[in-house]
Amino acid sequence: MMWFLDIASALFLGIGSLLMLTGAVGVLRFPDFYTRMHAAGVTETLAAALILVGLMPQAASGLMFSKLFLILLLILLTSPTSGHALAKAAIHSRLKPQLGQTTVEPLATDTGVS
Amino acid sequence: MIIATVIALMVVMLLALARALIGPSIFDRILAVNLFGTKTVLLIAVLGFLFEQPDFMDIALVYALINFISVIGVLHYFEYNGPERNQGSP
Amino acid sequence: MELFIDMMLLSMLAVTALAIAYLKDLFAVVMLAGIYGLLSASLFATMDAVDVAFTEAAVGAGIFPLLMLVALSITGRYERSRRVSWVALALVSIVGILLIIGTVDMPPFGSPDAPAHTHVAPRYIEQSGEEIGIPNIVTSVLASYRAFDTFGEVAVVFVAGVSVLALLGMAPGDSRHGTDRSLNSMRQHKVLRVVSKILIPPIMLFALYVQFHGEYGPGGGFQAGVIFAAAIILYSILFGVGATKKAINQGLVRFLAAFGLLLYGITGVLSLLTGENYLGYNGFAETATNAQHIGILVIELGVGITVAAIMIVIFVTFSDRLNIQEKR
Amino acid sequence: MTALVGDLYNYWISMVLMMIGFYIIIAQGNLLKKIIGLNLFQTSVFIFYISTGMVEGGATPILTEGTVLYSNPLPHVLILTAIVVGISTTAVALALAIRIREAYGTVEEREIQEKNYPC
Repeated sequence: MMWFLDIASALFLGIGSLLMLTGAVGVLRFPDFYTRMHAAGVTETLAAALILVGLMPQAASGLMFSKLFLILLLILLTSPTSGHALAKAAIHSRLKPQLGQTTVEPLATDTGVS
Repeated sequence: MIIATVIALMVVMLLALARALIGPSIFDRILAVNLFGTKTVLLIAVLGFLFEQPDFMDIALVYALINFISVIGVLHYFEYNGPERNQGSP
Repeated sequence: MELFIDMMLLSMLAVTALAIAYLKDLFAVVMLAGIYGLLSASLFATMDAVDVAFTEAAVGAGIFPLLMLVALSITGRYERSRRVSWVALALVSIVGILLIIGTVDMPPFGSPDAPAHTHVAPRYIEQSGEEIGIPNIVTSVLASYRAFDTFGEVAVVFVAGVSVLALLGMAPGDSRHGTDRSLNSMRQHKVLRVVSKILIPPIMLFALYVQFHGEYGPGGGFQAGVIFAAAIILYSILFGVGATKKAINQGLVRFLAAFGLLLYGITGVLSLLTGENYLGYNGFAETATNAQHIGILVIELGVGITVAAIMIVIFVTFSDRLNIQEKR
Repeated sequence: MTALVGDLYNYWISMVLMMIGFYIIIAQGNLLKKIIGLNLFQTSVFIFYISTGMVEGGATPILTEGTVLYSNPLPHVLILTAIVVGISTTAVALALAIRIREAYGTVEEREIQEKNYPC
């Protein structure tokens, strides 16, 4: 039974890390705010949840496990909410999405420091 | 595997920091701060397992709460100033 | 591994600080200051200072950016264009190089036989388990060995709150009729309001856990006070300062700020009456450890009440000022 | 050389942070920016203190069975209170900046000095 938990834990941690990395690369490379929002919003909550679930089997005590579970609940609750509020605020302040481009710019980060 | 996760978290934090530094719009920065905050929560939780310190879970919990409050606060005061004052940068 | 994480976090801190110095958009600067707070808090955690990390997370990443944002909304968002001051840069470089040369004589980072670890600290580590009887050494030093010192710190926090009230409390005009624009701006965010309503009670509960668990794990009055205030600040962001004032009587909050400090001071006087030193708790119960428990519990409660009340007072005063500003 | 870097990196970065804060305080005109600079300076001192209190392989200063080596709790106590005192004094500084803005209409140091009227 223990080996099964170990493998499951490693699997969850690995998939979580991979998802998180893809999301972060998307946040850095995508051309405008809304696509970046998409990259972050899609991966963030799932990746965080996967990593926390991956940590759970390794918890030494019940207290540690329940605290991890609380963090998980909190992230499941707050992360989508703040993402939603952020996108809504961006639309309300009339931030324009970048439209009409079929190709992604090679390096959208070259806009320099504002 | 935990060490690999720590390294992945570090890389993600670097990428989020880069996005916070280059902007360009203020919302990109808020997004980056939010991302950074979540990753810090995870980093502290994972470090708690790496160093075998159960007390780190409390800190991670506080981070998760405070991160939410500060993102809400930033959004609030940003909208407070009204869209007309926030268009572009000088 | 530990060193690698340490160095990565420190490098990110340096980059963030440089960006803070460089950027002119103060909103972005405050956001970077939030990242700076998170980073320094994780750094404290990796250096085994869990209590400090706790405080820095709540203060550096939570309260400080919020206060800065209120102030920014009043004073304006952008800096004027400025030139690089070469004289200042030269001065700073010279001082920095001298300081870095000075660090070469420092004992290596983490060495167990550094002079800092040889004098007072071993006594606390070895004896506090028997003398005070609580596991968290930081709490026993804070609230028992050096309680008088902490009394001074709490008094400073109180005086700072009173100064803010003296500077901004006497509002020109009546703030009750101020246009509470915060209400309008947040009314659209239905999801946010619902989720925050769910979250506020658990945050307060967690603050109480931190308050009373401070003897056994990281936590204590300072951290709990800040977290409790953060919950109320969240409420006032979402539902407006007016609603906050209606829910929590500001006179009561001001009274509690003084009451916490008074509780601390009176505990000291009571310990004088039992024949001990000021803030020496040993006379409060039959066994020394029981007495210490009682003393520390009361002291921490006083600290928590004062810190929470002062943070709320500061935030509400600032927000009031902002509403008056809007009305003009 | 690498040993030296590993041994003293914490101290060096805290000095660098301190100098960045110092530069913001003396060279930049916006009062709010100065307050942020002051905070950077403050945090660098915190990092310096906690670095000196760190013990390699030591545990967090919470007594547990079977642990002998703990980090130095004394810097933790000093910095813990200093952080909360720091935020309170920052609030006083911000309140002063707000009053200056109300009296002079600006928080830029140069513009305040140009106006130069008693208030």
